[in-house]
Amino acid sequence: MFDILIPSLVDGLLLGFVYGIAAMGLSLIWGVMNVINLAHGPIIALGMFGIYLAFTILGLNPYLALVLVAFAGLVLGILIYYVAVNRVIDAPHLSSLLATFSVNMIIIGIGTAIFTVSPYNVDFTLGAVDIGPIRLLWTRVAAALAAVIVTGLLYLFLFRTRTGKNIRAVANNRTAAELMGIPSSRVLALSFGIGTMLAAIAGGLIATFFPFTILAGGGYELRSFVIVVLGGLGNPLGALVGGLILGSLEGIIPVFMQTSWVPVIEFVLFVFIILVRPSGLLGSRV
Amino acid sequence: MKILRKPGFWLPIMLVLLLGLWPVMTDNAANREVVNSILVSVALASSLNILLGYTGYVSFGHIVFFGFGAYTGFYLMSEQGWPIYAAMIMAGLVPAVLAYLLGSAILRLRGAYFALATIGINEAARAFVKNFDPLGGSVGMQLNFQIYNDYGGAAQALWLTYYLLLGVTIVILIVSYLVRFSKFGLGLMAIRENEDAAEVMGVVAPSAKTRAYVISAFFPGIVGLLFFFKNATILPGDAFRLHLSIETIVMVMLGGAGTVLGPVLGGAGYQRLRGTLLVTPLFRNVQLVVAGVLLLTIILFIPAGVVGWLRYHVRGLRRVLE
Amino acid sequence: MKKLLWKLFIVLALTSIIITACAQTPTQTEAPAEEPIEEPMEEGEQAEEMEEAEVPAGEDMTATTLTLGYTASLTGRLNVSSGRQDNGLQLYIQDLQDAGGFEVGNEVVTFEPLFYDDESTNERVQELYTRLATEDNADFLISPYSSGLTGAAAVIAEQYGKVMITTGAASDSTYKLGYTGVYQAYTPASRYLAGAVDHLKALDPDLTQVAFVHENDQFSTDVVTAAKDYAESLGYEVVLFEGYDSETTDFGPFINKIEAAAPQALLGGGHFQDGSTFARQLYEKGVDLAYVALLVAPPEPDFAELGEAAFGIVGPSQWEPLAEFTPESAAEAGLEWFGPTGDEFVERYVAAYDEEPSYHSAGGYVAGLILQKAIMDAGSYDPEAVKDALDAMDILTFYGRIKFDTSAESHGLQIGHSMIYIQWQRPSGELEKEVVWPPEGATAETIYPLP
Amino acid sequence: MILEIHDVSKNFGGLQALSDVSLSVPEGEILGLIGPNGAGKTTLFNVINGVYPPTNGRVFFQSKEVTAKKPYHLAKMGLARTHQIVQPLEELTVRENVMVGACFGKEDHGLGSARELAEEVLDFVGLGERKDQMAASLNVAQKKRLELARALAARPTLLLLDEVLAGLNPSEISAMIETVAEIREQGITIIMIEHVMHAVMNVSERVVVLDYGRLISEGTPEEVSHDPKVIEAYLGDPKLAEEIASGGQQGGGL
Repeated sequence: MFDILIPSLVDGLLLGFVYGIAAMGLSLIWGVMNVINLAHGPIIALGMFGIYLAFTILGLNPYLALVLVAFAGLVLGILIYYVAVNRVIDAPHLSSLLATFSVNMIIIGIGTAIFTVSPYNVDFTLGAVDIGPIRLLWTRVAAALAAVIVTGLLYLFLFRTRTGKNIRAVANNRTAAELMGIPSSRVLALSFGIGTMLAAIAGGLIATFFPFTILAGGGYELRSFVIVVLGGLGNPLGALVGGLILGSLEGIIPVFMQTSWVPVIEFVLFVFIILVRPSGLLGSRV
Repeated sequence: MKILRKPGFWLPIMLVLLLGLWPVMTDNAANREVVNSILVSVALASSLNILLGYTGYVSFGHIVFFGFGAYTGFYLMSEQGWPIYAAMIMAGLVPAVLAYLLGSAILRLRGAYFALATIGINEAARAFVKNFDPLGGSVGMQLNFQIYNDYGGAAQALWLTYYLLLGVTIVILIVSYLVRFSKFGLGLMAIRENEDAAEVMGVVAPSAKTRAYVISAFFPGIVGLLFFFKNATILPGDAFRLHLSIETIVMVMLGGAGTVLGPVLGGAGYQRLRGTLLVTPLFRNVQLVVAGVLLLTIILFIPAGVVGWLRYHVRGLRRVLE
Repeated sequence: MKKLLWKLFIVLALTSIIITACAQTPTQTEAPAEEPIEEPMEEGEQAEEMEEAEVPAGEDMTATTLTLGYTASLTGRLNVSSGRQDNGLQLYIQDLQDAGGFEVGNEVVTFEPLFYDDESTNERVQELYTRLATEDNADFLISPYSSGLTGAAAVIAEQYGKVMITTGAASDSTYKLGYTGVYQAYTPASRYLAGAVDHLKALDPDLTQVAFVHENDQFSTDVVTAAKDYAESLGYEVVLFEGYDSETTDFGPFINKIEAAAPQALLGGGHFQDGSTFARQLYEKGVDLAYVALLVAPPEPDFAELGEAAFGIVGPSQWEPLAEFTPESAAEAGLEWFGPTGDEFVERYVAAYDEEPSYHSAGGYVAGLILQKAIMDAGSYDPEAVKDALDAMDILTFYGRIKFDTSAESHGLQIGHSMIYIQWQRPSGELEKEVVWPPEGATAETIYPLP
Repeated sequence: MILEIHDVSKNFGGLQALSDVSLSVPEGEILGLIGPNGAGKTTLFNVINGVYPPTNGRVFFQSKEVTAKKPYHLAKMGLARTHQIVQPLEELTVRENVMVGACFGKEDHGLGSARELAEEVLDFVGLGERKDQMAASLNVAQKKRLELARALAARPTLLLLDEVLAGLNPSEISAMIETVAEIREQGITIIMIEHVMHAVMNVSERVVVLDYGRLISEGTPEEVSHDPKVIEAYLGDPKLAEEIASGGQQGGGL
């Protein structure tokens, strides 16, 4: 039993870090502006294609390319915010849900026109290492490491810089922050940008080990919802923990039953947590 | 009947009826298929409108009822040999009961939490059916072609399905109108505007919401059965497609949430646009972009939708467009 | 003011959409969208090669063009195999057009393709075949690629009384639903892996434990369910039997389970994309297996892009360029020969597309060939007459023997054709496909066990 | 007694918004409820009409226990209220707003009679001209009247008025006071929270004073205004009071 439990758990946890990054973006946006970003999935997919293009056309190392992808994600997010979200930031939830969903449609539409819905693959490998019975793929380890670094940087930014403090102030109470002279719409745009940047990074990391299509973000977006609820809506660090929980569940559940039951359990758990403990297992906010 | 003198009542019905009779007059299967897909959209959008438009609850799980109803009816027809009429009734009732049970749990949630929960339910339902062998599991179920012979052969069966769909769509519109202009509907709209204030005024929100949810869940299942009966194949991925839920919301918003006519126009407009772009290779992908830009424009500039906007800006139309 | 103009514009745009929606205008006049066909051949060499192709220039002959309607998954997860199938079919149609068509009574018939991209989704297949059958009114239908999509398309063909030749669609279940006008070019799914089990038995009589991991779709489920029963009847112990979603990209959980169950042989897979990913991840994780047979993916030339991960993988194939069916073998077997030889097909295909054909390409080509032969036999393109001709058909082509089940319970099922099995080897350093089973057609020894 | 409150307390987390408040209101009375900001006045209304269940204590309406009953139960029994922060149903017309009150209040009207009643009540509060407007388009004073009209359309026996005068100019105030007096003449019992002191003192028959969630004084307007405890309370730190008030009202949240 142990022979399978340990490798499954390790596989799951390594993926969990990346899931966590994706969910962190969603969580941050929710925490700061109470918007559920339904364009999250397509942006994850764009991150994947960003790495693909940088790797195959520019011949860049994927991890180097990740910096480019992150920057592009940030800019794209700010753009999306001003075009689609800013106007409906105070409107009922439906408006922001649909506004971000229309962005989703636009990205998928353009993406399909360019990349079609066919699978792509970044042909990149770093080899593997055997530790006892476990074979670790370096790409997975590197992705988990990158996820930890990104989380660390995000927290340094949020807690050690002036802009980061402004973001937290706006998240805490937008009206009060505005009264204190914090330019809220710029802060919101930046937060949205950081949220999408995290999504793009997560997509980029996933692209280094799984094949993907322009539609591939959808599955990770749904996972992000589950994670965000596990970790507490609006709590970025909770998202990382939620990611690890989900990752280990995905690793361990197949040991005991058919793998196809994983999503059933995930989503039943998701609905259950929303009903019973909507603030998430770890509570909301930082 | 006083109600028949109300243009707001007969206008949507006449529109759908005219559209619905066109393939019959021309006796053309191609036209029928075009209208068939429009009717599916109109029926889904109008039934969702009862929850989304009147009650103000954003459900991403409308298609759960479409899927469950379709599966129920499909199972009864293919495994139990039920006739389509009886199966249709069950295809409506089973989702309605499901909505009643679900509703008492999730309708307590407000705003985004409700929306998230409905997404979760849709995904859980699909994943579950994929694993549930009595309903065919991940490979779904197929109808034996001989079943069409019970209805006079395939050609006749397709026409029958079409008439049934047209009938169901018109019933939905009648129900939608009756709800909209009833005391019950007034209560729903009060909930939509401000649930706490509505409760203070005496609107029994939990039961009103549940009833609205049940009504809006009754019809998609029937539509689903007709849809999959026509295709003779049902698969979990097709029956519980989250994207279809979202498209339905888009249709409602496009036409105007909370109006009777809005979902008719929204459903027809969206579906026609889609159908046209579907087979145009150059524009196939642009379909999504066009729909996305359209939706964004509506959300940002005319959140009341086409009908809402017209009602607001053209006073004379208020009595006509409801 | 600006805001007002904006609103005005939007309203105008919306009203026009609604008007188009409600206005009852079927745009039937439009010419059907036709993808540009890649120019298949150099001029000159092919025209005479088509059998029965010499068009008499008699004035009493009228030219008739029949449309073959179909969808292809030019994009989406089935793109690779479906693209090959489409290439094969297009090549066939081009060959026919170049040859000037064939004679039916006093008509000279040619085919014209009418097809759309179905993006590998059921929903689009249903919509598009409905359109092909009604608005476009195609004369005959060819199936899309894959059993799942074909299942959706076959119903529609049957509903509108169109004859459909299916190719790239092996599932048995489609032919057990009471259809009368759907004919299968492929060896059915239930016989896909039976040969692999025999192969394994021949390679290593001592091996006892096998695992099945398969895509959760109609085709792969049909294949492995039959193969599992067969393996068990031969005394194998099935230590793992599990399905994965078509969209799966992470095979980690399955690989961990395979390692834990420790079978010596793995059979399964699904289609090209998932199969390739599965093979790649099996290799990355260094799973210790003596024998791996995967569906669909290995026989595709693209599979070689996996590099070392492809080495030693076995795959069932409907046809290989190496397989020899010739007019001589037809005469020996007492069957009628029809169509080009395998060499001719390969030569033209390579000339047209600059790539090796796979069995999907051959399947596409032969679907057209079958239809042509049926119309010629029937002497008419009336669907009922063509159905009778198909029911009676028993021919040999470069692709193999074609004969259909005519019983009521599984009408249209292919019963003439059979499978061969290939393995990726390195005969001269480069990865190449070798036929390893059945023994009479084998081009190389099987590499067993896998390194 | 139309309303009896026994030892009601309400906590929000660690915050004690009401402590052991007891109160009886006889039928037909106008009772003024005053106190500094954050004294717990609105919280008391919320406990009475079931928006919040009390942490401790019991509430009786028309001699039936209604502790922790939902607002709609109380509405059906004949309790109506207005909100300090107006809560119009914005996308419905003024008439429809009032019809909601009539349809779901004590008399449970059908749409037809509710419509008639709504028009009657709207004329009474002076919004007759605006009945076809969207509620969102009204100004604050009109929205206050709309709140009142909705409450009246429910045909209540007890009416809770939460600062109906706040934000009105002097002429609007005197008009509103007149309206309140007329309502009273219809035999409806009224409890009103008010900051406009002269108004409360003029209209009320009896006044109750809350401070820090405690009932500190009770009596005729005359008696209360001379109670040293009341004077002291109003000299207290207004800022602190505000914090408590805002804390008390945020508990609902998502």
